[in-house]
Amino acid sequence: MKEIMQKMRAEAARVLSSGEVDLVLGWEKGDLWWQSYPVFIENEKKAELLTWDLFCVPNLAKYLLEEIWHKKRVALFFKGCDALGFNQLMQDKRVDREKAFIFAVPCSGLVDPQKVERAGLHQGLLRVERLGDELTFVYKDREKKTAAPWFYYDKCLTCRYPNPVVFDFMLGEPVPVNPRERFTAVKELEGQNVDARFQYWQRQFSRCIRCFACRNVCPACSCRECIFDLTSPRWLGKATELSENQFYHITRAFHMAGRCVDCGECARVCPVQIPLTSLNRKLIKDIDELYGPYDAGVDPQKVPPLVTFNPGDPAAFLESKGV
Amino acid sequence: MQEIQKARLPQLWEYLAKKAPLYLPQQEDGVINFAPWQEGARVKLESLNTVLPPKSIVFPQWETYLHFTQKARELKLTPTKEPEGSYILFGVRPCDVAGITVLDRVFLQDPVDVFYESRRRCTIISLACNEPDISCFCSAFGLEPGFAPAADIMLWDGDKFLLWQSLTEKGETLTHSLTDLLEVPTPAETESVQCLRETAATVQEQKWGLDGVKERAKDMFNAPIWDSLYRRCLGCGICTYLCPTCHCFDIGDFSRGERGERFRCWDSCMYKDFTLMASGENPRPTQKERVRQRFMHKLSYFPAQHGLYGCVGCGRCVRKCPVNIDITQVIKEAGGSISCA
Amino acid sequence: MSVAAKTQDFEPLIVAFCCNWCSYAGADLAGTGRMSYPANIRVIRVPCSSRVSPNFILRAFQRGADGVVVAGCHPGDCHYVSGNYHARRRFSMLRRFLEFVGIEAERLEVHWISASEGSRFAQVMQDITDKIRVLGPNRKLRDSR
Amino acid sequence: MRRIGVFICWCGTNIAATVDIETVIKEAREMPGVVYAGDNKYMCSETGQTQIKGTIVQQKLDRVVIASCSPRMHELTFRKTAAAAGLNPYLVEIANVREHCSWVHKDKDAATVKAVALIRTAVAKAALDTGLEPQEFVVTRRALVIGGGIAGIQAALDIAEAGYAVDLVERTPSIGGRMAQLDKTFPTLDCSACILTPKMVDAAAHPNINLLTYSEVEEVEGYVGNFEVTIRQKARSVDAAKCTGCGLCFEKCPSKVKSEFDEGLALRKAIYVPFPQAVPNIPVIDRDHCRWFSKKKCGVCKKVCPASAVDFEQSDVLIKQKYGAIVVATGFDLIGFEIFGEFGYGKHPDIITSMEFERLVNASGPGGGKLLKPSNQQPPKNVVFVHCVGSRDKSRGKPYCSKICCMYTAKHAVLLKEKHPEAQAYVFYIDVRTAGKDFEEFHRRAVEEYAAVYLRGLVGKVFPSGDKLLVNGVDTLSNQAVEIEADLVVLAAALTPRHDAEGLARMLGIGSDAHNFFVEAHPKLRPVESHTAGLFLAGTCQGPRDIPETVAQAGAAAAKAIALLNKETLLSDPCVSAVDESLCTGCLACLKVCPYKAISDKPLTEKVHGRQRRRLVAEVNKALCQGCGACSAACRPGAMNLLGFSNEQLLAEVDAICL
Amino acid sequence: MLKHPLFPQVAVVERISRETADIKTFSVAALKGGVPFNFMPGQCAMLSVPAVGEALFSITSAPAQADFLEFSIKKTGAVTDCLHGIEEGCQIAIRGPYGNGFPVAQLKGRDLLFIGGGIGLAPLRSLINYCLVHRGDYGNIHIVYGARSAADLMQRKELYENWPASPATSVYLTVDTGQEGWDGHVGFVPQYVEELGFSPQNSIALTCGPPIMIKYVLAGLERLGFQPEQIHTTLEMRMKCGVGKCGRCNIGGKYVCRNGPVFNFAELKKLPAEY
Repeated sequence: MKEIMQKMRAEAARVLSSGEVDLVLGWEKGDLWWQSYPVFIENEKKAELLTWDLFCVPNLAKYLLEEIWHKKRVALFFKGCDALGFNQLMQDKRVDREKAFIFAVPCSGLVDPQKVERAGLHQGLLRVERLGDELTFVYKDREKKTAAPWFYYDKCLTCRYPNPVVFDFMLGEPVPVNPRERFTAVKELEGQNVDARFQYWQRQFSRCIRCFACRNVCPACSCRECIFDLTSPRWLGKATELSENQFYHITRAFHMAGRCVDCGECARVCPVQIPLTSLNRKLIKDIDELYGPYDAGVDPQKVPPLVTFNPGDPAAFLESKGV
Repeated sequence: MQEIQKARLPQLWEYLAKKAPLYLPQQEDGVINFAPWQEGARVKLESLNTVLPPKSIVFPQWETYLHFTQKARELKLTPTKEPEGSYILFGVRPCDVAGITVLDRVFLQDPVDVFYESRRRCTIISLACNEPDISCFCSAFGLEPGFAPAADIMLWDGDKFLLWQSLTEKGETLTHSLTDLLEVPTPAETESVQCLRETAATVQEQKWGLDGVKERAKDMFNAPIWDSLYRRCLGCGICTYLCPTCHCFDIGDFSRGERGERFRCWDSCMYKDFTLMASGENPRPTQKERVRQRFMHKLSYFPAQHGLYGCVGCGRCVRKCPVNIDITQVIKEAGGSISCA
Repeated sequence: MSVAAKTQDFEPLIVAFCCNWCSYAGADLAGTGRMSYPANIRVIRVPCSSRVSPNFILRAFQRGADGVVVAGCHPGDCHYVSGNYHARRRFSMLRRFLEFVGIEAERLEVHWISASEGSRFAQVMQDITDKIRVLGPNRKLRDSR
Repeated sequence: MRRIGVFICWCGTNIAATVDIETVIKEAREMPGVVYAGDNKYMCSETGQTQIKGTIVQQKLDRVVIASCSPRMHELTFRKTAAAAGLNPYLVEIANVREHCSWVHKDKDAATVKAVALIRTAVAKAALDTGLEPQEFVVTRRALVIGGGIAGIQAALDIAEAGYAVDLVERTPSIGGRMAQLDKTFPTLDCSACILTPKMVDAAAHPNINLLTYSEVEEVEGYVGNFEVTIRQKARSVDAAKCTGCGLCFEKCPSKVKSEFDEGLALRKAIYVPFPQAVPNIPVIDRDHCRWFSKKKCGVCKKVCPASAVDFEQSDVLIKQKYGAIVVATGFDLIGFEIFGEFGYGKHPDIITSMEFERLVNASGPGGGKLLKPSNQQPPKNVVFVHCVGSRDKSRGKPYCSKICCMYTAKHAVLLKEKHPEAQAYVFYIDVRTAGKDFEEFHRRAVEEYAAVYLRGLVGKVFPSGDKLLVNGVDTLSNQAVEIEADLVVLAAALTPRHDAEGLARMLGIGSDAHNFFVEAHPKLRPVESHTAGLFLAGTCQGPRDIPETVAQAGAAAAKAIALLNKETLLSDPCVSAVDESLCTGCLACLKVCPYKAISDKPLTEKVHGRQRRRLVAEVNKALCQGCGACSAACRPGAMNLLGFSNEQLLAEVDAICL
Repeated sequence: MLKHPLFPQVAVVERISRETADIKTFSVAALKGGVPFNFMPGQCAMLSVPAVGEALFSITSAPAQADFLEFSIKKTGAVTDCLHGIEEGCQIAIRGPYGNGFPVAQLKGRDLLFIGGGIGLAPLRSLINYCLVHRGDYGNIHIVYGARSAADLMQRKELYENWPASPATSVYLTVDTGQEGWDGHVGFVPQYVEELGFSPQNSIALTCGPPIMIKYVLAGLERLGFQPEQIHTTLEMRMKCGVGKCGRCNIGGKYVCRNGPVFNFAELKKLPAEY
């Protein structure tokens, strides 16, 4: 990772100094071990701020909405999931491919701080390093080594596109693609009866505080004004009554249908850990089943499945499942 | 000073819950929040901060305060019954107790918010922190991880037992009713409290000096930090909704036909329509103004209005911000000094 | 106890979104032919089944509907050429999704009913009402206020 | 607060017997915004309408709700009533308390409750109605007729006669179509060419008709009154202005090709006119088969042409033209026989289609109309005709009846006997359908005067035996197997739309059924209109039919087109989608679901915090939009809104209906 | 039962008069008659139409008017749209009064210069009429008022009749663009103020109008020699809850609803430029 970080800094300085771009979007290291956050670099001298470590999880693509239109060109770094999000923005005609200079950073997984915390490894932790498939937790006076996948985000473990599908310049070598089954949770829920499923989701939705982090972080949520913010008509009330929360999550998931790139950011940022991935993946799974496999974000030229049809489509609403 | 064996806690909770609704930190789907106790509850006292602060109990995310009926030209308004106040909050960390005292400044000032006032009649049993997290910084605001002066009862974790000290008359009365469950600690145990308090204060890794921050923050309105900090902000409401002191609200109506109700609900100064006026004007048009408002409010405006900081250093926003916007960086910018233990 | 508890004397409220050219006309024909069906069915006229956004369906459930029907032209017969093909995808997905979050699939029905199928309209509405009667009131998506 | 008036119709006892009008009025008065609720025994009557108009004025109503029969019945009536009282007609809503309530519910209490709910819903919708103004747009007073068969010719002539310019587009080098291929017509046996050619000449000569033969429609854009069509006029390689039609070129042309006009039974040259009476009588070079174009050799035609009309350099011309109306008359093909192996078509030259029979019996056809067996040029003796080859055949062919086969087969039996009195016709049939003026009489003549033998049953197999064909079939009336030693077998093949009809339907934006016949707007009441305004249908492209029906329908289509062209301007239905540009993100999901190509993108420049920002938004062409609302449902932020069925309105209806 | 500070009372809209194409004045009385509450000029009230929502307005009547409160309301959003749709006799909800009002005591003995634009006359009108009732307490009163066009001038009876008829009171009207039938001054309010050239001596200026007008009025007055302390304005449109709790109306450390809505520019200059 260090090597890639050096390259990042060098490339960022290069494209800024050559005038190719007037902004570089990357990640910067914060004070605390898990803090790696988006940074906006407009001066080559600041390129040294760039970092690439196990916590560079935020997707930089969505910042283009605010940044790209008044810039000449913006350079930014994409992990595999980020690139899919970018393509979704492309499909929604929200960004201009020519104005983005994309560095691809193949990614074999990032560390979920909550998993570290749950394992009780967080107290006094200074930083986490990776060598091959092994993590080293570095403390003031000791180190601890462990297998990396234990601490990866769930979304990383099921990642199907760790190598960016769109880029101008590749940093590092492509990493092997070895995703775990991503529909396990969905299938498990599908196996339950309808009331059990309801109770499960009722519990999840009741926790929602409508902070809108899931929406705001989502690369497929790029509306100028969100339907949930509109006051006329008022689709969604501001009270976090259960049915309003249900409306929010069902509608949002449905707006994602055929557009969700399965980057898992919504579930990551949810402060109350609503398993939003399962909602999105249910829709992905149904689309795959009913209309053929479709991976949003892979090819922005493809027509998304819910704005097209095939005269021979099944009428899946005629299936009557015993409940 | 008294103590209760941890093994007897379920008994205590059962007893308390019979007296009044009892809220304590419980785990559901991996998320720890204050929730009413019931048989079989998965209580999690050992975790430091709940995801949502107990603000969500004293100042719920939304509450209806009036019902209306509108028929032809006639309008009837009926007040909602004021909420029950005789509940117990158990296991509130000192920073969150301090958070409630911040809310008091807002809601108990004239005109008094009677709903809040009623809810505030609750009994707060605080649990001291033995080992604060790396992201905690309550001491920065003169608070102490091992002690919550505004609580009714203070508890310290002595491993196998909790040391029990009532701080108010209300706390004392409750303590008296628990003679069957509480025991008298040994002098050594009593003395250990001081040690626990001191250790907790030492363990808090970052030592803050906030001298003059209030004053300097006042002049930070045009500071360059705002030009960079806001850019990564997603404009979500995590920091404000999870904050134990944020209290901004909105008022909304819900109606079905001729009947309806008016409710008050949390709102967030991070949202782009927060200050949007009917005319379409917005005095805080970009995220920069909104981010600035949030931090300036905590560090300058609130102190100016109420004489104390609007932050208690619980660290929730630091931990949960999806893009690591960190108030401690702002504090440093405002001249807060920091040194590591 | 099931969340959807059965109540005695339960009269379900069923909202039917009917496309103007086929199903609404089919309902008219059911009327002209005096083909009786339960008064629990209340029709909202839309130009095409493709006009129906899932939001309207959810709103109906929030506001107290026990069942929702979307009715459009038979595939291939859409007055607007392809509207019902889009509706078919949309509601195939929605119905499965609602079921996934724990809503009985029977509460959302989609049917193709042509302008000439008055008796079928009546029959379909009768069947749906019977089904919802068995299911009981919708408590799952209903706003408690 | 609105001033809504609710008018409840008794419809005699139709509503009043099942719905308690008094309760309904009482309830309606309490509804939000309602300032008046009244009733009338017949709201649509003169007195009812007067009541509405009077109340609108007296009560200063700004919205009107009529609780009555279906809006499909009287919405227009009441809109006009409101307009007469000075209210925008789109501020009227109908609560359907008859078809959807009083007629289908028996319990008076339940029906009354429901009627109140329906009225409440209509009131909620009405409160959000906005006055809409139809847009006026100028009609291009020129028509396009696609297809130069009898339907197209007739339609073109009728429109031209009414004084409007018509472009008649024909794919082949000559107009005339299928009818030109026919010999005689049933049931009068008059000569097809004799009655058709004058019409062809008329069409060519008519000052208002512009013939575009050897041309195809390539692109259609626009909307009723203003279609914009691109037509490809293929290179004829002969300068029409110079050509005198002397025919020297094709006399001398050395390349021979199977004649399409003669169904492949005769040969034509590479430079040719398809048939002697062709209009225009100007040859065309079939470049695929011309030696000049394939080998750059020959050029004989050019050399012999006295008018120097042959022009190898000619290229296709793209014509872009605007039209107010389009008549589609693309005709039919015969079903492909590949799947009907039992009839042996293609395996023996004496197994022919009915269309080939027409050519063989036609004086201008191969063999000069002597009707000889293609295999050996001998007169046939026994001729077997088979009905319903591919028609009424759900499993392999088409489920429908091709309608004309019974009659033309009878005609063929007659013509056979006329040519060869000694010959014998055998007709295998399922049913003989003779519904038509003089049809049954004609069929009887074929049987009685011309001694055609009708065998009710199916043909199982046809196979060559020596110079004969053995036809195995069943006579279901006598329940006996039949074997006929035939000289000629004629297959009455199913009619199908042109092979490329589906593509044309898509290009035009009209519907086509499962068999790709174009779909009429209403099978009874709008049989010559398509679902798309301004596009009319004529002839067999819409379904099998005979010549008189085709001509009648062509006339009807022409009349509709004329009625349209007669208007200087048209009013568009204002219930179309509208974009809220402040909400539109420009993702154009709407464009993808629009069946009418009514949505396009448009760049917008706006000031954001002092800087110019360019972004895309959707734009609706109000004339193209038909108001289906698919875009509104596809639009996530709700920027696309269908006027008359807006998000706000539907939401209000849902809320109200659920109370 | 204790009363929630946000709980309004029912009031009757007794009279509605149209001022301009998009401004109406509503007379609102308590159910039992009379004003729903007492107030001072510059204070505000929260009106609401149930199911639609609340909106805050300056009270435009003067305290002397004891029969009802008056509100001049311009159509700008959901609530105002709805209010414009109601009819006389309808009931609405009202709570207040909110804010501190104009510093009437401080104004005593001074010459007063009122500068209003468009709907901005509404809060000033309350004070003008208050001063006219207590005419002896104040010096000369100058009222400069402008609108886009003649048809957009509100309270025309008072502008043309009542106010000019009061002693030592002058009214100066202007419109942005002239038109047929208007023989008065044409031009923007700030320029007109400068043209008229008022003396800052013992004067207090009170201004309300669109932000852009305020900006230029302020500059103009300073050129005329007015000190920031001598210029007052009101920022009532920033208020939401009215009771200092909802956290929306603060400008820096000041809450419009608690510390305002009337501020003088010396105070405002100390605040961050977020108004």
